[in-house]
Amino acid sequence: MDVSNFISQFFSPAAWSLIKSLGECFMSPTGFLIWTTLLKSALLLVIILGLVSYTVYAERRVSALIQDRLGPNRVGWQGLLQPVADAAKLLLKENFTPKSANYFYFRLASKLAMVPPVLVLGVLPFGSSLFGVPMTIASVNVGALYVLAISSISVYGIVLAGWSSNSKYPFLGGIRSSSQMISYELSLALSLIPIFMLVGSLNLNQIVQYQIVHGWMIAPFWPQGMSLDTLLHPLALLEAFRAGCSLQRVLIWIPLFISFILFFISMFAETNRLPFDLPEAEQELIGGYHTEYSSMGFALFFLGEYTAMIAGAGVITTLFLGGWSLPLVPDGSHGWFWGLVNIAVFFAKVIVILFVFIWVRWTIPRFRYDQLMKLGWYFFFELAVANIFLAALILTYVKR
Amino acid sequence: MNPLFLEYTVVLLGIILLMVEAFLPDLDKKKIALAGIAGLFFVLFLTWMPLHSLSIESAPFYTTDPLALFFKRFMIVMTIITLWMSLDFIPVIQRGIPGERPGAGVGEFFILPIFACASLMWLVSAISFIMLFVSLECMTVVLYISISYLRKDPKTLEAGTKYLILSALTTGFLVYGITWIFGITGTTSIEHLADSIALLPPQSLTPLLFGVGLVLVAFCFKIAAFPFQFWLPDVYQGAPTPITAFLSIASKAAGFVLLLRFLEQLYLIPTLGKKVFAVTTLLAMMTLLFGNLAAMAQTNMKRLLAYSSIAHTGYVLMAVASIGAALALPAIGFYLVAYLAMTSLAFIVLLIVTETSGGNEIYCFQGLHERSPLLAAAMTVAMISLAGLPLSAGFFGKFFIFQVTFQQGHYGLLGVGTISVVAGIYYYLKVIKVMYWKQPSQGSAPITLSKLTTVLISLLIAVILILGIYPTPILMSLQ
Amino acid sequence: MIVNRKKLNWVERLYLPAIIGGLAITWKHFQRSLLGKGVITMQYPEEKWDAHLPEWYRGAPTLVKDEHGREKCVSCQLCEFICPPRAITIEPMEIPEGDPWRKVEKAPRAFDIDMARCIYCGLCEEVCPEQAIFLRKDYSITGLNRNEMIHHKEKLYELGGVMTGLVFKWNEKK
Amino acid sequence: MQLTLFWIFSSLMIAFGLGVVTLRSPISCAMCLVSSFICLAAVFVTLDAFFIAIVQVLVAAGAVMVLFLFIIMLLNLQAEECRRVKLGVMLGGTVVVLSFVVLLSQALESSPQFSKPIPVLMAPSQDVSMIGMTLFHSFNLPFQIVGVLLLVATVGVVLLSRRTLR
Amino acid sequence: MTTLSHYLMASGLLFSLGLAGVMLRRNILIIFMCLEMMLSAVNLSLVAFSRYGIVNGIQNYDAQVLVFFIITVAAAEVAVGLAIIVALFRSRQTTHSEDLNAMKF
Amino acid sequence: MSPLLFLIILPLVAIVLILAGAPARVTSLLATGFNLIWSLLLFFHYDTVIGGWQYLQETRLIPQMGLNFTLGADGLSLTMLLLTTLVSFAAIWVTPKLERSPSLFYCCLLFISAGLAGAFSSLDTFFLYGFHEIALIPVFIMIGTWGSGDRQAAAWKATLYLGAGSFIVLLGIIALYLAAPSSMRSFDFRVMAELSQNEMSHPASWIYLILLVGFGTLVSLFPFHSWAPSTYASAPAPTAMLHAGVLKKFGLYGLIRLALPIFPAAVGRFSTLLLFLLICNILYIGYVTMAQRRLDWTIAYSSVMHMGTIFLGLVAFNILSLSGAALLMFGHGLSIAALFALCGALRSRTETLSYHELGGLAQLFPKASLLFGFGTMASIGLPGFTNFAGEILIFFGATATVIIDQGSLSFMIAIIAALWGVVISAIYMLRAYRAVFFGPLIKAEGWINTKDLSFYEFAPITMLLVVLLITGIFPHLILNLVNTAFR
Repeated sequence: MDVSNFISQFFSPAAWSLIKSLGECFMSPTGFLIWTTLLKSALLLVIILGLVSYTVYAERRVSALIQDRLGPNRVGWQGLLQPVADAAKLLLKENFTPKSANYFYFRLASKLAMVPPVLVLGVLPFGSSLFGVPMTIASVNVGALYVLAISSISVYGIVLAGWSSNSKYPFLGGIRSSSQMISYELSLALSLIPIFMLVGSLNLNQIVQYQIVHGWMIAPFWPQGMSLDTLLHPLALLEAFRAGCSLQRVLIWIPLFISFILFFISMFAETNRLPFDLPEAEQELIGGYHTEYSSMGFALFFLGEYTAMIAGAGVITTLFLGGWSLPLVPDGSHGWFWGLVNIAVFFAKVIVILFVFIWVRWTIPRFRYDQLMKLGWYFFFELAVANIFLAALILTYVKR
Repeated sequence: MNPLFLEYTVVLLGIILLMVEAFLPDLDKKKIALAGIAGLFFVLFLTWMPLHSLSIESAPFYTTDPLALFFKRFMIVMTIITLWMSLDFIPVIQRGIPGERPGAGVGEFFILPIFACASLMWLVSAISFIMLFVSLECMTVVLYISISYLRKDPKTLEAGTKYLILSALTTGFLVYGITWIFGITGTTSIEHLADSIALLPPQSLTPLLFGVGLVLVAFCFKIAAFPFQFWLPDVYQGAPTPITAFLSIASKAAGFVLLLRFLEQLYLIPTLGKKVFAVTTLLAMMTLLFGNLAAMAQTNMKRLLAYSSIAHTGYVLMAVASIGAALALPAIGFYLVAYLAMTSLAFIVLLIVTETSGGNEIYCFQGLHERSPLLAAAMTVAMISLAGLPLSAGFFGKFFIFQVTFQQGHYGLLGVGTISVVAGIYYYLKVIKVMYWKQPSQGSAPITLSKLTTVLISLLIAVILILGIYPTPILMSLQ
Repeated sequence: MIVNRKKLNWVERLYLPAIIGGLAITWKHFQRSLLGKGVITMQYPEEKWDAHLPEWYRGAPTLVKDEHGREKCVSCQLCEFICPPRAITIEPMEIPEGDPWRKVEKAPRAFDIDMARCIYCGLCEEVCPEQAIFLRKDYSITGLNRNEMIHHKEKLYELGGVMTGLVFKWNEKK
Repeated sequence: MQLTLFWIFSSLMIAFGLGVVTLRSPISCAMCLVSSFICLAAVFVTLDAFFIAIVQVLVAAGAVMVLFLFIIMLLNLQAEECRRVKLGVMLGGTVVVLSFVVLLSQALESSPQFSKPIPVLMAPSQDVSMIGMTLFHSFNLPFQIVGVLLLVATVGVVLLSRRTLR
Repeated sequence: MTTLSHYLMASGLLFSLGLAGVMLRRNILIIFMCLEMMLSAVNLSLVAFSRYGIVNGIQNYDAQVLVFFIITVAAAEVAVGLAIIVALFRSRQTTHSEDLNAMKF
Repeated sequence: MSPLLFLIILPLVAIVLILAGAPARVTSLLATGFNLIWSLLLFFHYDTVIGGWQYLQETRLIPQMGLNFTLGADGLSLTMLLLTTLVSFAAIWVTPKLERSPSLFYCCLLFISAGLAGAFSSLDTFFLYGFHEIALIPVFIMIGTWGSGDRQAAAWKATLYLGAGSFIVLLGIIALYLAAPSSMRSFDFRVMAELSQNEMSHPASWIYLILLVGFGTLVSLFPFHSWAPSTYASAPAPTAMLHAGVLKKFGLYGLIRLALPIFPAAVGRFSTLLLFLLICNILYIGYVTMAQRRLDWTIAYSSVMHMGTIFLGLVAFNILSLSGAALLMFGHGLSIAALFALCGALRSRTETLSYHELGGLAQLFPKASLLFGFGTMASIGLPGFTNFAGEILIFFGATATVIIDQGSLSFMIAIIAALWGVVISAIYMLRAYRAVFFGPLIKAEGWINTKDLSFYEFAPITMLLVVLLITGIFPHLILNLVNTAFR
């Protein structure tokens, strides 16, 4: 009170009342929601942008290391400023639009490619809570579906880029990419259904909560109710394991693991990564749908692609790897430190997955296009459907 | 037996045949058709099994009242006839589809009608708008595919496209109408529509009428009543002949079942019913006049049959407008059965003649009597029956309908009906004329029929003639 | 010879073992490189490969003089003719009266090689009847603009230096 | 809040709808329709129908319209050249549409039930599970029929779009 | 305050725009798009009726299920329809409704 | 099983046999021959003492609607059945060798024969009407395929007129049916008549008008007659025989069965109208007939004209005139059939029937000339022929109506006109006879055939004329039976 009185003497009464009402507005539930959301969005965006640029860097470094090389190491210590240099270069280059391209859609496409992956991030719970604010920008009760819906929208940028360039290679790349994405969206969506059946909710937060209690989706054995204390008592530990393990839990692991594999592999196709990078197959299509782009347009595609990768990794983390949770680590309600730790855990998991993405990229050669489509339609789709039936059978007929 | 098993059996039959087609590609496609026919006969037999009541979930959607059962049998019979006809259509299918092997795509031509049959069986049992919408769409999708089946023929595709656009438009109207009815009454049930309407405040009737109007427009599209009939001739002409038969008989009958179920409810609400039935009467008149007068100018047999089908819609609408009469429902049922027999007979003959004379213009029927007396006789019987000349099924159909109309005192409708009948005699006789009066054109060979076809044709002739003297069983089953 | 493709059994057809095997291999490389072992990258400006350049290395084309300090080039223009990217431009001139090498008649007034175009194919060296043009080991040819990338005669002789003990057929003439 | 969102998104939706009807280039039409669908989804959200909104985006915008876009590109459809405008058709179309709107507004004015404020929801929206319950319990039969429909459509699309059938 | 009639009018406008498109446009693909627009307009009406028709604070989800069905059916219809249109284009090299005149009276 | 069913089924069986490949002519001759014998048996077996409906059979079809398949006959029906079988037998016998699908021709004839037998033996209006309509298509096919002259137009005209006419009849029948209270509705015309007499049913008089228009079209009553001449002129002889001889009588039969008993009052009310029409039939058509310059057209018009006289018998509406009408129907049926058969025989020889191209045929075809003379006399109504007996009875009956009921002026005019009609018919028939058979032989070359009538032409015509003579001399053979119907 004293403080406010102290401050108030610097303002005229009218201005002070305005400030006070503004402050009240700020702290009212709606206002609070709005500014925390904005803040969270900004925070996430910053993190993601950083992550994207360093993923690109990591990609180059890891690929070099896998190929017994060194990779960029000149700009800054160990080349850590390389992304900054790249960004500067992309921004400063000439932004060129081919004469025969459809200008409007050509420009629109690169923006459209960037938006959906960023939108996906909006529903990911990237932490437990910080100062009582849940670390999800929007906790929607159809979160998982939202992710799928938005990723289905992301086709447009690519298709439009391919079409509007009015050139053969981008066109082929665009068509390839979008049909690939549509095809794999099916198995992507279908592979998630066992999870929904198990959890009984589409809300990503609730899925994470479920995993905290019952164990990660890819872990068949889970010590239920384990804490630091139980670690010291072998009997209690055993009891915790016994409580977390049932026949159903073990059996359901099979479809869940299949789901995980399906989702993971489909994610590669969905983000146009090797071994499914047919749309950008350099040997055949130059650069695919973004062949004609330069400068910022090109950067946006790149950004979009890597954001999609990160978002995909985030979704995998949330759905299968327990999200921000780690056994024995308390959540954000125990203090801001643990909240930060949770966020770090989440991003650590994301980074591990990103590493796998890169690792796979430099291991497995590219598929042929018909093989890719065949794999999607003849194998993954059927497997996903069969998997749903398997999960349904287990959930219905095996005792909990 | 659970009544739903009827449809399940049909769907199962379809899926099994699809599997057979997929995994035994070298199988003679005729066998698939024959298996389909046999399976449908089995289902037809099943319809006479005692049915027990439905589960609570399905009961608001599905009914097994006599009307539904009657039309289920109707649909099964029509599907059997369609498949049977298609046996003679195999060479045309092979010509019309780009296939690696001669048998490619033929099997599915026999399998799709089976699915259509299942959806039609659901449709005639539908007592909820949702069920109605879903099963109607299922049938429509099958028809889209079947109509544009012979892809090498641009006409077929054109017909398919036209049907596609107009059906989709119909769907839009139907669903919008359903929405309004749901919005006002709070129910999607057709069965209890009248009860729900009776509870409404009077000012709700205007928006309700809006919804009812939209639904009626959609139904009129389906049965091709007057202002919404323009799509029909092109579609009929372009579609593969067995599918045209199916379209003009099964889908139309289904449309009438829906219309009946819907109007029956409105009839119970006098304030609403009066307006609706005035419109129906007007529609019937216009449809009759348009169908008959336009049919007189046709030179193409398929188009002629198309316009005649519009005309017959008009006749059935006469009975629909007179729904208050005791015999209206049996009259409609009987008329549609008669229509089934005679129209499918006409289409079978048309199919064979088209194949042997290379066209479906009326002049292709020249001297048919000298090329194949049985075909000519069959066509004559069909035409006589379509024209409504006595001692054929068509006569009884018209007779009942006129009687019902008379009973309700729709004299204007009767007058228009009389004009239509005379006009009908004119254009149906045109076909008979060509078959008997003219000599066969140069180089046309006598037509030999396969045994199966002969059996089918004879059966249909017999049915038409027997129903022309003894309509009682059909009439009884709807009372 | 016909090599029949191997018939895969079902485990192999799953491809998973192969993929895992592949991942293991790449992981091994990654691990080793991460620890600094086996990395073969050379830190270029600091470390260079010059010492290891083989005898036959084809670097920038240069002109050479003989032991008498005389231009070997007689500006026959064969190299200009053969050059695939047309990087060579020669302006011939007559050797003035009184010159001891007058019997050769011609020498280049200007001899330009555009290094921005040169593809280091070595055809000029091969075609030269006087063995006046040689590809030497210089590979870092740089310039700040296009003009700087054109090597004039002086530069070419500077790079080429003297080449002795080779064919010099005009010596026997006159 | 609801009102503002409604006005923004519904007017956008209609504006984009107008674009579909008036724009000449098929691609623009398709993109307008996509935008219109997305705005429609937003309007759904103002009605607390999250599930439907997402399904609208997922199916209509994400799958159906992509298919459209594909076909437009595949067939390389150019903008409609200005063909002779048929006055009769134009006039007829306008009249039908206008009369439709007039009818609708009359229907809307006739009853007070259309001007009630929005009722309050008791519980937080549980629409996914509720729709799931409705779909799989009481609407089981129609759901099965939709299954048959999709089967048939799949068979049909393969039949119609393969270049040569096997 | 948004009332039911706001939503219904918006939906009706969209529906009539679609209808106008069906009647005025000549490209079959665009006609087909307009049909899709009509169906989605209907969905809006349905959802609005469902939201405003609340009894005792509980929504009637029948309408939303119907919307779900409509979306599904429309998708299937589009798949088949586009297959037909593509086949038509392959054989006729046109998607103009005016060029569909092989059959005339 | 009613023995009448045999009459209907036998031709149908014959058709099936022919379709299955039996020799057409022999089979159909046998069938109609048996039918003739069978109908004669039935005719003479009918118990005139008991009278009323005999040989009854009733099959219930739709009990709720009162729709049955009822067969039965009284004197009038039997007379008409006899006429049917006689004329069909003669028609089939007289059929010449055909080039195009003869079996179809015989099938059509048998169809008409079966339909007529059914129509005259059904007691249900529904089947009465239905069996008659069977003839429509065979006639259409026959005229179009084997006819002469402007056959296509004629076929269309006839079929459309008759189709429309019979449809109007159908509407009338439905109206009649619906006039009864719903629990008693029936299509049986006996029940209908009974109900209307017991005042249970109140058919409005406009129904009578509908029926009159409908049946009138079938009989070629004055404003609805224009189909008849062209049809008969272009039809092949057997068709014309059956159609003009028997089929056309169906309309009259229907009026007698339906209109008269159910609407006694309406008959009286509208008698002036009907009288006016029939005067037109007699005088106007009579003069038109005189103006004809072709034999077939003359005979065709004459058959239209004679309907007027029969109508007079119906309007007079007493037992005398009705018996006369029945008798005249029988007689006219036979005579006109004989004349058309002769026409056909001549046309097949000369290819023309125009008066100015013919003449003196008696020299070439004496047998034909003789038979035609008899036919002419019968047609005019000279004593000794059934026509005479019928006409006389009609005049008497009509006069009786005038005297007893203080009949109107129009009635008297009608009687006078009908008498005048006899004179007119004498004029045109004799002129035709003279123009064709007497005078100089104009042209004989180019004719297909100059032989006189063969046996298969001569015999059936003779048979018809002999029956005409017998019943003309002993009219009570028929009157005994017919009277039971009007008692």
